[in-house]
Amino acid sequence: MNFLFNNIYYIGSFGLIFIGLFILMTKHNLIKMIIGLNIMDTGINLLFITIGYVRKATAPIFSKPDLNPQNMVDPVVQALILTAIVIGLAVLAMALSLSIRIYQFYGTLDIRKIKEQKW
Amino acid sequence: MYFIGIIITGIGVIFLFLGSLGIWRLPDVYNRLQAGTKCTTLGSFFTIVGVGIMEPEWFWKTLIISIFILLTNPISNHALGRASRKIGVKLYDGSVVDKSKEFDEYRENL
Amino acid sequence: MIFVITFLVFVMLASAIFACISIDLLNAVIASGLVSLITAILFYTLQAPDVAMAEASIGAALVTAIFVITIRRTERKE
Amino acid sequence: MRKIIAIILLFILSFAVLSSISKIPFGISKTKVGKYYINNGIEQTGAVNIVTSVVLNYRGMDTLGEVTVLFIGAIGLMAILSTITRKTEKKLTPSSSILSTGCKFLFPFILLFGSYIFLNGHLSPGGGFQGGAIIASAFLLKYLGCYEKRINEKKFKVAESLGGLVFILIGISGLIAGGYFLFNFLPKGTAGTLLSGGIIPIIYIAIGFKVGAEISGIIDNLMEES
Amino acid sequence: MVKLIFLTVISGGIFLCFLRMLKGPTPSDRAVALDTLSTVTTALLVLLGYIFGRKVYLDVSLVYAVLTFVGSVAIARFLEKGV
Repeated sequence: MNFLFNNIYYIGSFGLIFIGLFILMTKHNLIKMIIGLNIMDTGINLLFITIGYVRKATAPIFSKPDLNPQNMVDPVVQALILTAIVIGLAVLAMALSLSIRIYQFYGTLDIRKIKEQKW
Repeated sequence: MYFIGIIITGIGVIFLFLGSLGIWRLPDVYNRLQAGTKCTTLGSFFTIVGVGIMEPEWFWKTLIISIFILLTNPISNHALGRASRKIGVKLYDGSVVDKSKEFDEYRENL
Repeated sequence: MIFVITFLVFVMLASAIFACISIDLLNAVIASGLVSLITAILFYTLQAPDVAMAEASIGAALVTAIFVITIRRTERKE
Repeated sequence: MRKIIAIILLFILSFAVLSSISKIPFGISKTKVGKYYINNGIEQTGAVNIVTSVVLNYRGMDTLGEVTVLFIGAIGLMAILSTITRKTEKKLTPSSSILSTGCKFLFPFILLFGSYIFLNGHLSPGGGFQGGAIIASAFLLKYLGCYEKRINEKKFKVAESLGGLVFILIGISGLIAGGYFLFNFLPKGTAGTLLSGGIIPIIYIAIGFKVGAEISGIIDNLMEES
Repeated sequence: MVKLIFLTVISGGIFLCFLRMLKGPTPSDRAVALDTLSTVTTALLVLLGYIFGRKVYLDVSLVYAVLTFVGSVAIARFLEKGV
């Protein structure tokens, strides 16, 4: 029980990453695979923020005077993930537009039925 | 001031829980929409304003949040109800009145 | 506090699994919206309000809308 | 069969990853560079929000690259969708009057809220990326509610290019004034007020316009061309 | 102490909505559950901000209050074939 409470954020982020990988490995539908990619993206963001967390600390915003600078979480990780989320949206939109194009060309979204994909 | 805030927040939290209970217990989509709109709008209004009363410095910002909830929540629920009416989700068997169907018939006979 | 966080993590994982097993793609999109919603709460409890705001403003509206538009242009069943 | 192989692979992978990640402790401050930014951030940049000063000042080059990636993504989406031949016109259900009135009423408020978010980026959580996403959501709401209204694509492209141009021009003028790219050459002001932080608010306004215009362009392409 | 009781009750609400999201026979039920859940979440975020004691955190719940209905409207317009 104690182990569970200490590592609950790690369990959540790795659970999301592995569920996303499982969807990517076993499903045949393109949109389902992109949903898996989205879930995996969220899990990786959660993992990074978890690594930057400091216990009993607060956010690095000096909005009121009585804040202790020794007692703050890591700002570098948050800055990295902030940009990664927006990039994730652009990549997602581009992948979905590719799947629309594939559907219009082949008439299906099942990757087993697309002939040129077998190599 | 603190105790007034605690009481108002408690009322709001109870309303939120009752709304969620309605989502789980009621029989069809339209009944669930009743619980999901009215109960949770009132509940979140009380909860957020109660937090603002507990901490008087936050009051105006919490009031803005609750006003936005009052504006946006009915719109989305109306859109969901209309959409499920249009795609023909069935009513609960025990329901006694169907005003929307009556209105459609009235408009056809016009 | 820690009990609530544990509970939220398990709800998040369960909805991710539901997104994996559902046949109808619209259900999967709704479940992934729920995953994004709860992840924003977890970012908030990890003291990262900037990231929580980005996840809320992107995951709540834009990702759902983009998926829904794509499903309308293609087909809905898996 | 496929699922069994996938599950076995996942178990092997999870064992490897967990054995490597278990060395990382949870809840302890790990990096020295984060401490340095927290201790010296307000004096060196003038912004109260340290995340903002990391995004725009210490690591401003990364943000420029990130904005470029976003731009390339939008361009690629436009190129892919422009090759689609339009089929017969689909018949769309018009929205109800409650929805369209509500969207018309809420649209200016959401725009105002987005600009509040990216103007106050150096004082409170928020910034150009979040504000841009909120503005794009306002345009998405307009598309969902009142279908006949379209955005003016030419003006959006002008806004997007101006955003990128302002970013690079400020960086180059920092190069001229102080010796390196994105040097904070404007006066820093007193920390905690709106007019503080030197170049940070200006770049965040530029990024807000650029991200908002790009994501609106993505939604417009997805809605219209296919 | 009182705040922790409030958090627990709201978590119970989240759990009930989540069960409806898993069970709901039609997609409309799930969408209604998601919409209710986002409203409950906004209240939860305000309570958490009070527990952490920072005023600047309220901006996040403001984003939630303004933006989560856009996703619900998108799903509704998809269901009535309007997108």
